[in-house]
Amino acid sequence: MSTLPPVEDIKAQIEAGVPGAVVTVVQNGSPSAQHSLLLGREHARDAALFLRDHAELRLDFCSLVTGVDWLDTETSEKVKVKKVVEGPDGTQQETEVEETRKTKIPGYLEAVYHLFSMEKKHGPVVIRVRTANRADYAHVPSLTPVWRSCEFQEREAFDLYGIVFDGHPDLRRILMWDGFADFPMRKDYVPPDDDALATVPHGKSPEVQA
Amino acid sequence: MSNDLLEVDPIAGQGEIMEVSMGPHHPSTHGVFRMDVRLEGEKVVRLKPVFGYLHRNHEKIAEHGAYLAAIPYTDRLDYLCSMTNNWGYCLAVEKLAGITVPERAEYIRVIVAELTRFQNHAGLVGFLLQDMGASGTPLMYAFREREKVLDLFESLSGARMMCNYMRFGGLRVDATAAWLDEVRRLLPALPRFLDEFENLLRANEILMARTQGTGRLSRELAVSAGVTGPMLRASGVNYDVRKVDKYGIYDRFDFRVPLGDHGDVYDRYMMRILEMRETVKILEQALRGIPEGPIMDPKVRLRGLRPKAGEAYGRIESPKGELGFFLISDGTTNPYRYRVRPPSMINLTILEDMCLGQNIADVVVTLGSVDIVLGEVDR
Amino acid sequence: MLGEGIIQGLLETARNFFGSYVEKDRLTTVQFPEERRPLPEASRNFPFLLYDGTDPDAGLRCVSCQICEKECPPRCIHIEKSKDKKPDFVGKMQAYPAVFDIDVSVCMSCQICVEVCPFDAIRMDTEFELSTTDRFGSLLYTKRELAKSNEYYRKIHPTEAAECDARRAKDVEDTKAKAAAAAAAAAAKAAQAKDPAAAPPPASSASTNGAAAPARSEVKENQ
Amino acid sequence: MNAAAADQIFVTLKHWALVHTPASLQVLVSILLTIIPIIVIFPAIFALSVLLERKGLGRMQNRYGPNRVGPFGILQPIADALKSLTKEDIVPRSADHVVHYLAPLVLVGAAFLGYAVLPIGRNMVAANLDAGVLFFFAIGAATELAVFMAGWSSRNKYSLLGAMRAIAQMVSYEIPLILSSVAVVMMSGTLSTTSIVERQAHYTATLAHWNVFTPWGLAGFFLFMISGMAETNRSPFDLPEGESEIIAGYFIEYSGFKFALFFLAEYLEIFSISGLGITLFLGGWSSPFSFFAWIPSWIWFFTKLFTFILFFIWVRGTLPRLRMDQLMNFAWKFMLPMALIVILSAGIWRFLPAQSAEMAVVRWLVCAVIIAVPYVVLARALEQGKRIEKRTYRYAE
Repeated sequence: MSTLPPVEDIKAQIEAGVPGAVVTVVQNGSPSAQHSLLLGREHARDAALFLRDHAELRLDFCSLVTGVDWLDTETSEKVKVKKVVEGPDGTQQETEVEETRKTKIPGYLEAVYHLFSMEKKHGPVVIRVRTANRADYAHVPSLTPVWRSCEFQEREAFDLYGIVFDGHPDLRRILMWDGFADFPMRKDYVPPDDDALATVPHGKSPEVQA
Repeated sequence: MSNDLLEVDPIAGQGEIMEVSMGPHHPSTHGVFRMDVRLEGEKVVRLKPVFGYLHRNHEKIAEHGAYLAAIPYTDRLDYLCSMTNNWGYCLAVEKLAGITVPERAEYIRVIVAELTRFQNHAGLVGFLLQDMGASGTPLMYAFREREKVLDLFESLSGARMMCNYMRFGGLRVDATAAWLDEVRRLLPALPRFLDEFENLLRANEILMARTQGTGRLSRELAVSAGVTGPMLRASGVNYDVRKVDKYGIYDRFDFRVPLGDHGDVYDRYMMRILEMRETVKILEQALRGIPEGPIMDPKVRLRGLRPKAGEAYGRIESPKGELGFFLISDGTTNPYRYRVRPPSMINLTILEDMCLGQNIADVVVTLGSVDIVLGEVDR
Repeated sequence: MLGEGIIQGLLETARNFFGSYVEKDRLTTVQFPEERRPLPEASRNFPFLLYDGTDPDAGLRCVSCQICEKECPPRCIHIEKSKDKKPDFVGKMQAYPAVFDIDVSVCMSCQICVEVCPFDAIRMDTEFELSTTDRFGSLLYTKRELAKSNEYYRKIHPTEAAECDARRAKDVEDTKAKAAAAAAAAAAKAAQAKDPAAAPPPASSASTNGAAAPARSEVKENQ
Repeated sequence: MNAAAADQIFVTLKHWALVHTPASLQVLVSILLTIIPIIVIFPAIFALSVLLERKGLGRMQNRYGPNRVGPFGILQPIADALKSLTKEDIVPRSADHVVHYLAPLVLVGAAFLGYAVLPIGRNMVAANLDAGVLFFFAIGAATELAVFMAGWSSRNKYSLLGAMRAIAQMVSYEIPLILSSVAVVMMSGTLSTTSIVERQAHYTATLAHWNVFTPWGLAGFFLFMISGMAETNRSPFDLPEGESEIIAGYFIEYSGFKFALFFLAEYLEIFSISGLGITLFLGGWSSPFSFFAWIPSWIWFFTKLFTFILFFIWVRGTLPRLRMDQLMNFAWKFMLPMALIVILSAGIWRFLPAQSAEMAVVRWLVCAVIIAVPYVVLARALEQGKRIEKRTYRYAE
């Protein structure tokens, strides 16, 4: 079992091996310290191929494909701004004033791939690919041509998140039925209130009614 | 994948294509599973698995609940192996929150996980033979042994199948000395059952004729398709998460990983039989080495666990293959993203590749050898 | 040679055929309604509410803190808190559930409500013959159907019940000791006021409250 | 009552009944008295063997089997019958109603007709035809028609697959079935079932002259029984109804009483094939040893029949099912050549002299070798053709 180089090295290797690839390291704050690599959409497949075929990495096994939904967020940060304020004595003086600035970060959908190597027995290397926005059908390149194991899992991410994997051989709904319109795993999904099997509403026990 | 018994097929390509929808109500689909099969005579020319009939959006449910509340739901993923499902999830949470597990708890985890592996493999072999038309005899032998294991689970955790036994940081209840003695008493019976099973079937010409060369899966395709578990090892790839990750305390046990060379149904069947023997070995060692001590990390807050924002992927070797849980925490009490890597579903990816050109009777056997549980495939 | 394995298999089934008449452990089947296996102590099915004494209304241990309602994974518990309060087993004034419903058609027997209950008020039953002809109504268990006595609990889970009883006995004693200490302290204070020279050391017995104490504080935090 | 009277009790009873009927009705009564026992007894054996099968399979699988209805569950067949009678008879909307309705009737009718030529005791045969064996096989072929009627008319893909499998299987296995009985016909010099039995009911020392005691008879008997199993769709040749693949095959769309008729017909065929096997190879109603000859002949027949039934159950409890191509392969590449060799061996047996004891032993050995050598060769070829092997496995540390 060989050990895996740190993600920064892998990033450098990808950038060296795939011309034009944009790779960002996404730090992971949890004790697991599984940091990930964010790949640009344009070169994601090339980078994936590079990772798979690289002699030392040999990430031949894509274990897990996940869709993640990141909603539009509003971050507010407090900034200290120098302002000229009229002092109580009438003179103009500079004081530091705290101000909240709101920045709106547009949401996106993300496909996360966990790669291992069956040959070298190391892993995981986590790669992420993000869509441009959270539109109904948001596009990322499919990695099924690289790893066959992505086939069903990408279909699932398409089914539940609406991520369209360009180049997927058979992108259909997999768990929900074909006529289903929504993407139930999205964070803003509201389930329809049509549960025909809903049980007796709580609190309606005979004791209360009496 | 040629059918060696029908070398000459004069009407290939001219025959009429018949579409058969096998399932969702079919005795051999192991639940509500459908295969859209196109047949030319009895030969399969296309096969598309269709599932989702049991879909309940397990992941969404788990994201709506606290970290603790997801554990009983993991029982229902692969409902035959709730103990290993618990372990997979707890391992992921432990990685996410940096929790350590006391030694005694690790030993008990190994014991119950290996018992689970045994009963799952026994059941699968029984079902596989049932799919081959063996009128229930092997299945009943397997269930006879499984029953004994389930009795143990019941007296340990209170439930036979939905054990809900493990917690991040340890276990829910301790195993008593009497329980461990029960396991020790059971152990000699397990190899005896395996011998019986082999007598019944190992040299059986019909079994060999039905399974050898059926549903072949090449090494390269198996790796690329992310097939894991006994199915991968039957194709000759030495990859067992217990050996690779050495999660828990698996580095302390001496066991071997059987490997197949042909990657056909017979190899997959034999992998399970041989793994059961190794499982008995692990159990013997674990029962010898189990220490006294606490079973729960006292610092862990089960209720209202708030891991630091971040993510973790924890995986174990479940009887079906690599069972992984991917968790993203945003610092609240609920996981922001909870994702299961269902080995059954991913192993199904190459079902069509294995079945093309085979007989319809082989489809059933090949599907049986994949070892799927629809609770996990559909989630 | 062709046929060898088949004969081997035939012999094995024959052995099992005769063996099933001789060896007891081959037949795992139990002739159910007549023959009942004793349930293991850990066995669990659906939750019930514990009460002390003989009156389910007066002795119900539940203080309707609603932790189980919140933690229940399938959310099958419904609790409405009472407006008034009544003293619990240590004499502290506590609310009680005006409504406590469990929808056992939803319940998945996971035992999490039992684990999180800081008052030992909810436990798992072992009764499993619960079939009804009505799909919804009769599977919605109300407070009255759920309440079962401590004696019943001792019968179905003896070890667990003994631990629980010991814990509660200790709670009662601690409370008494606390009260006694408080009384002593008050008396001492009074005495001190009279005679400042003879001050006793401060009471130290009030600190131990075992496992229940952190749980209690957690309750407050959650509420 | 002496042994001979006990042996002939049913024959005597029938005569007595006929004597007491008016002459104008005698033919009708005679026919009824022959047919009604067959129609009553064999379905009764069906009920009994279903019970035996369920109990036996249960025990082989370490279960109890049915034990609720009546003491030890012996009334289970009655409960089963009531259940199937009261069940709703469902006919698919798109089915061919007439054919769908007729199929089980034709099947049961054909299954019953075979009993006409089975001697179930001394002087106890419904129709003593000169070409009894031929009649039996001709009638047996009619079941194929019924099976295809059922499969076709149901308008179900599975039932069609099942019917096609059934036809292919039955046609293929009829050849070794008939060829293996040709050896017996050749040796006996007659096609009449009663004469075949009578020729076997002689004794040398105490041992009967059953065909199964000769090498060609033994091999022919096994071939006959294997083909018989395939012909009656018994496990391990139950492909036409293989419930794990094509669910129930040709009778998937039948329910209630029609389904029960299929079930009945299947068992009736098993009994009649077994009965013919007994007649051809196991001396029919004759006892194996001369000192047991006092036991009534019909008891011998039914004892042998039940032994067969138990063996069928035993095999069913043990073996998985073959695949279609393997089944065909087995029929054409193994059963057919073996059946021809059995005929050859029987011919040689016929012409080798066996006046002295030594000569008899030599003849026995020669005929046995003629069969054993091709068996080894063909079995090897079959195994190698399928490339089946016992495997050993490697381990990774």
